[in-house]
Amino acid sequence: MAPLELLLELTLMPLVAFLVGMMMVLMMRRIAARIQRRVGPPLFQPLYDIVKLHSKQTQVSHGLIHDIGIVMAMGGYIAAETLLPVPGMNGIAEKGGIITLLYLMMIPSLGLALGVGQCANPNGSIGIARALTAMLAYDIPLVIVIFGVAYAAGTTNLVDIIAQQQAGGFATWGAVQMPLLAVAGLIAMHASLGKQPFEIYIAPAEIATGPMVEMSGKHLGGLFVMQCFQLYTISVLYVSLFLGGGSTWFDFLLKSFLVLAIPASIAYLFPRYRTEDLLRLMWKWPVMLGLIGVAFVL
Amino acid sequence: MTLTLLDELLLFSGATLLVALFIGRGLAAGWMVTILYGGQLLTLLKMAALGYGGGIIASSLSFTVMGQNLSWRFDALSWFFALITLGSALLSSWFACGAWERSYAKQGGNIWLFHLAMALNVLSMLILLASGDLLSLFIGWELVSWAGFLLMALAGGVATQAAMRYITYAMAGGMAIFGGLALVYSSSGSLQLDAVLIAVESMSTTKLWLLVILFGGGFGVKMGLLPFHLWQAPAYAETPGPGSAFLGAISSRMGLFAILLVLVKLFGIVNIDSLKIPFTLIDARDLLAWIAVFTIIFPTFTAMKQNDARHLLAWHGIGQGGYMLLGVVVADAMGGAGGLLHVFNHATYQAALFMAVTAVIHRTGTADLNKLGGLVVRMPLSFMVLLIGIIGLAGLPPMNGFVSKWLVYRSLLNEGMPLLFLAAVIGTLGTILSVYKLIHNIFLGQLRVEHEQVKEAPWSMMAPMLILAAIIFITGLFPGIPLAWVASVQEVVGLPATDYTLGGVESVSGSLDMIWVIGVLFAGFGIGAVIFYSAGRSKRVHQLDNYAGGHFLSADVRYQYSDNFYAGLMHLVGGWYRGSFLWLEKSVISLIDFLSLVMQGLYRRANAEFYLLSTALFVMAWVVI
Amino acid sequence: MSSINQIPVIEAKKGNPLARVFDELVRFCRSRSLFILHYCTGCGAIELPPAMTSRFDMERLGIQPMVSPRQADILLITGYVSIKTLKRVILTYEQMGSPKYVIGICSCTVNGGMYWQSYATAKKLDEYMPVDLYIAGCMPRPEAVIAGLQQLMDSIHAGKANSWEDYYRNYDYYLGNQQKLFGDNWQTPTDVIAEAKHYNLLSKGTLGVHTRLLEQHQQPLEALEMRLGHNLKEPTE
Amino acid sequence: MNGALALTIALPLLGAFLLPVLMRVSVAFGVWIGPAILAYGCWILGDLWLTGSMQPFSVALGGFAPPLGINLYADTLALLFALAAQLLGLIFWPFKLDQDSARRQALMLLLVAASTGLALSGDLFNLYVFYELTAVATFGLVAASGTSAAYAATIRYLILSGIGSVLTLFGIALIYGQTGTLNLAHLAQLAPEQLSNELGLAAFLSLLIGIGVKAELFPVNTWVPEVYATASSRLSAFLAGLVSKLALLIILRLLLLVFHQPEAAQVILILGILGVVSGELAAWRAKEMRRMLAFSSIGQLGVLFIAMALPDGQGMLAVLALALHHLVIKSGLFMLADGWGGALQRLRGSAAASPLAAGLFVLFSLSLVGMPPLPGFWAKFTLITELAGQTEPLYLMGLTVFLLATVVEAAYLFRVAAIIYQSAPQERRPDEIPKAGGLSLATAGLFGAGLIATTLLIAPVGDRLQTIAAQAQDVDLYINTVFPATPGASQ
Repeated sequence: MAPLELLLELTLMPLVAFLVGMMMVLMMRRIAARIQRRVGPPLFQPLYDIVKLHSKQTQVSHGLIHDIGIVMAMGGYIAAETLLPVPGMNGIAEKGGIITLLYLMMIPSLGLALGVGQCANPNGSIGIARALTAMLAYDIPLVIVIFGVAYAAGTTNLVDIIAQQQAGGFATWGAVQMPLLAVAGLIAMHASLGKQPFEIYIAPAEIATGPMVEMSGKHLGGLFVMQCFQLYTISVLYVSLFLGGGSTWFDFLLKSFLVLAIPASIAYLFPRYRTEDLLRLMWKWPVMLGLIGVAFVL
Repeated sequence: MTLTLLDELLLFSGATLLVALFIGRGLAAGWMVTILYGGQLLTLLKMAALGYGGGIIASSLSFTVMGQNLSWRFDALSWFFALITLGSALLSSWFACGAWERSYAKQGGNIWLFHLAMALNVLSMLILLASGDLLSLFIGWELVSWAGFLLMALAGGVATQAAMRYITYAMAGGMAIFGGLALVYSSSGSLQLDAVLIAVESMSTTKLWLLVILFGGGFGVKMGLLPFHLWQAPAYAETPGPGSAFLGAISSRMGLFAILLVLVKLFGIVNIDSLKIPFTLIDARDLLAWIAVFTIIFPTFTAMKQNDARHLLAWHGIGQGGYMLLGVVVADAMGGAGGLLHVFNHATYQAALFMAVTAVIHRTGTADLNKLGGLVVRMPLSFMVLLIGIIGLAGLPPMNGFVSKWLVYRSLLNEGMPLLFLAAVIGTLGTILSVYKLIHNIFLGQLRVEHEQVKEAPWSMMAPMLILAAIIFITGLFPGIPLAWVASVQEVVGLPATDYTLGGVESVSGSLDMIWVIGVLFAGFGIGAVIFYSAGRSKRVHQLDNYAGGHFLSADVRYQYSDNFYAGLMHLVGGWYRGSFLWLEKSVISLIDFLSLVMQGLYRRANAEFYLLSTALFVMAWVVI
Repeated sequence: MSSINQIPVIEAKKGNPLARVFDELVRFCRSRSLFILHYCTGCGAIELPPAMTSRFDMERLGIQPMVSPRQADILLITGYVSIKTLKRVILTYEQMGSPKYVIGICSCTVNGGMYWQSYATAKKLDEYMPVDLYIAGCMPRPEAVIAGLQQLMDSIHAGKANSWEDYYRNYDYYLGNQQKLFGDNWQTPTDVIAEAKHYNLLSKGTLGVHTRLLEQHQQPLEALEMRLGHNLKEPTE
Repeated sequence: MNGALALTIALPLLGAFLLPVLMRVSVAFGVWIGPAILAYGCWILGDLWLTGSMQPFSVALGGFAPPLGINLYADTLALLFALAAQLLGLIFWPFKLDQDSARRQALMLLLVAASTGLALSGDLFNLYVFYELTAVATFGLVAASGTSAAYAATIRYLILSGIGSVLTLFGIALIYGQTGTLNLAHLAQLAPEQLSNELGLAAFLSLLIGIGVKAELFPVNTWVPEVYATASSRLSAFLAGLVSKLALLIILRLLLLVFHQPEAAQVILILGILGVVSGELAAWRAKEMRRMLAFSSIGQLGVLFIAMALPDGQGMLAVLALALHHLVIKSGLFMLADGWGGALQRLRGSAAASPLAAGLFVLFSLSLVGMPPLPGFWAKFTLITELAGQTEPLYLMGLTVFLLATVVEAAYLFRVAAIIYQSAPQERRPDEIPKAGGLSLATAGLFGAGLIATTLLIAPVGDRLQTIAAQAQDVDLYINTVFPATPGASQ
């Protein structure tokens, strides 16, 4: 591949991810509003928020690590996007594979955790403690699911996994081949979004939005950007693993938005779990489904 | 007689010991010893051909004692481990020189004994690594055990107690190996490697089982494999700072070396695989693999509950050993490479972490995670080293720990072992949780008033830390460098060699190229930074200018979350910490105590003649019948 | 940010059309994205939930509730402010990031309302901090709240909601009133004077008698600089 | 020259009886008599050892040829132990210039004479006599410390020893009744026909238990802790180090020459295992240094019994190596215990007070638990390789017990080492910390030096031990030496 072309892809992939991610944020908020019989925010609301936050006059920072943490939170996802194939662009997906992707997706959490740590606010620290606990909760089923898919495909290369699913049309989709894993993956994915009922680490009424408590201005804006990437990454990963990726952009975006609409529609119907209940839930049902699914695959 | 390179190395090491022994009390003794370690490392580097493609360098030293031949030689396996040993010895010793040494002496520590113990450890490790037959292996093994004991015990107090516990375990392990040695000898008639290799082929299953248990258990004690892991954390943690860096980096890996040499090279994974446990589906290899993953999980989650930074790290040291064994036991190209590479990687980040924590202790006087906080503004370089170290430990990109763990995961995936894979990931997640606690409670959060005037660690301590940090990053960026050595080790021990590139590994089922991964990661950080810094200049605020629900914060009130850090998690899993292994250990001790009481009672009886007569009668009766 | 003129106020960047567009965008976004921190001290709080939820839905205007002052743009004070709570209100206000807006809801914030006789309430909120908007009533209906917020949005868009600058420019006045209420040793962790310098908003009303009084006992909380220790005192042994 | 061998027994014996008289005449002269006799003995034996052709020889006493007469049999093994007896007698000589010590010195000479006799004698009854002499001398020496505890211990020892003697005598009577001879070489010739039956076994077992009292054999060793704890350290060292080994040597000779029944070996093995278990476990809780060493000594002797139980004298080398090793180590440790009596906890801070002693303690302990380059390792190595070669499960059990006991041993020995190296408690004055010093320390240092020398010369020492063991194992050689092909030319 020509270097220039690759460079273009590497630039375009995060950009697309950001734009689509913003739409996804909007979709989540609109769905929430609809469920609550509200109108919801206007089309460009996510953009307004980000621009406003970045243009705040006061940018309160608690130190260098506070800043770097936010940079890492954004940068980790930006890097992750280049490992996530989209129609027509593979980026460097072949050089990392799914395990690397999974680990790159942990970098933002770690960066955020560092940044929050320097804020010296116990609410933030508690939030991070809970966020990491939540990660422990949902990553276990997620890992089982990824193991199953990668083992079934015989590769960790996402490009190959997608190609295999597209080869036989609908019948070779992961979700059809491995329905149990798909369900387990959906639950784990929902938890990893950090939305209700799994938003234990935001918990505004309890720990004052946890990690975000001392975030203002561009710091908070950075987190909003990160959220766009996060939604995009998770839904596209799910689409790539189970729904055959996308052969065309339309197909791809449709699937991605639909996948995200499922947890979004469920989320706002429930109150929040406690931490230990989240753990209990995640370690019980999706793990059980996932293990049975893996047993089928083996 | 011409000296081979190995002779040179051993002589050099012996000379280091003598220097530490005789002029170790003099001026700048630490620096001299450090330079000598450097010299040893150079000698080792002269043997670098071993690390690239094998061969053997024999020592001209050999004995025949009581009909047993003792010989010593180096191959790729020894070279790889010796490189790590000398590297960590050099850096730990460097770290100890200067400021640390002075403050340690001021606190009443014996710096002469410390350097002596270090030199002794290095020498004995080199002897172990050079062992050319099973008897010299055992000799080296015991030397390493006792040298380690000296280093662990020299701090006195709690450290000595921990060292006592260690030596009891180590003796038990040593005796298991001794017994295994005797069994091997009885069937092969010799302890030379090639003779044993032939004898193994004709061994009965029972005997092989017995040997696997004896050797596995014996070597496992040193590695801290479950259920013999209890000694390790306190013993390593209580050793004086640089010593714990050294021990944590390499000491328990001697167990892995021996396992590689005996179980993998001599017995062969195939033979071990053929040992089935009746009425179950698993065999000895599965058993080892499961021991490995439990060694990953339990100590890692124990580490999470530690409130002393050194103990936390030491517990992780046990857990990480599990990854190495797991990789080696899976024994395909990637698994073996992952396991072996993890030895190298672990040594680098564990040493860096222990050094960073020691630097903090040096400046603040405590490693209690509830009594620190916010030090990033006072010790930023130490923070950076610790950060790089924990990223390595947790196995996240872009540090080297990621590569080795990735290889282990991939091998488990290729071999289709979902439960082991899952367990390994649980270990990693647990590690992430607990290392965040470590860095948060020391460096992040609120700076205490008494630490306002703390300074960065002195350069004599900083320099080795920074070097280690650089190694961690560079070998993360170019894992091909150590993978070249690892590949020749794999060949030597009879595992399939991995197909490596400078940036990682090449494989049809998904490759890894760290240069690209790290490249895009940093590009991502760059873009993130552009987005972030394009907004207005930030205003730094004091830590007490903080949201507290409208409450006015003051310096005398601690506003930091450190204790019971993962409270929510502990609500669920807290009850699962049963201390079963501690209970087991205590039970064994009480049993011995009880038996001891009985035996003493036996000897305290006054009517001894009764025993004599009754024994005589009993014996007579036995004879007549 | 070397001079006062570079603060994004409309006149400042007239010269550059691109900057004008940019400023326009920023102002627009600011007006369309408002995070409120409701400091619910009294009965007025009861009117906020209807304003947020399905009947009136603040979110369609881009207004969202937030929990910490760092994240918020609007400080919504709903009801009487006792002397004790006022301290917290001032702290919260100072911790908010500029540009920030204060809305006083209910008569109590205007003149003490039904508590005007009480010794324990602060009667006029704007003596202690600049208030952008009062929504009077006891209590105002959600319609009034929404209307008020819309009015605020308009003035933000027009670039006229600059009362936060007033706090820095006339800090001495506000501080004086605060000191009158809380005593001479009143102090918040925020160093407002330093911030005023940071934003180039230091003017002749910033410093005065009261700030001198403050400086006498203030222990400035300067940010902890990251440093290697070269500029630290040797620890006394 | 070979005839001088008898002098090594006769001279100390004579000295023992004359000493009290001489001391009355001239203390200055009397003091030097004992050491001089022993030194001469050492010289004779050393000369034999160095100049001899390494071929065993037999000395008929009083001109009567065996089997009628009594003979001394000197192979390298016997010479080695005889030399050890004389040398240790010299090393542990009770130097003191008073009337009381005259008695003690006389008893010491008696003990040495009897010990040498035990090592050299080739006649069963003669062995019994020397054995009794040893016992008598020991009673006197133990009681000589004069404390009530010492008397109690002596009485206890006396009773056990008495019953042991009776049993021994009973065994000898059985043998004599069956074969009509008590000469070992003669017995060795007759044994296959006449003693490989139940009667022979019974006789052996009586002998085993009887002599086992001295050899610290399992259930008849209850005197050990009391006596070692109350007697002087030098005596304990001699008893634990040497006398127990000599008793063991007798049993070994009997086992090799006369009794080849597998049952005999089995009993020894079982009792040995029990000895290891009981001794090492009891030492685990010992609160006092000497008592701990006493229990440890029981355990070590148990190990020796296990080694001895190996069929067909395969364990000869192991027995020899372990016995010599234990001899050196235990003697050294008891010497250290001289200054370090009393509760173990009292020893905190002793390392700072007497670093050399602490270092020696660690060295001895390391060798005792078998740390590799030290001789203890090689001794243990010879044992376990032999044990592992057996197919009988009982031997493997012995192996297991031995290995586990080593762990226990390491634990309690290094617990003491840790206490020694602890810093002294604040409230203790420096002069309250027990110090090991003076003569005992010098003696211990001597043993330590010997240990290190052996470590360095392990290859030649090992070879020499192998030849000694091979010679001792050779039954035909024994018989041929005592009864040479040309009758009457026994010398």
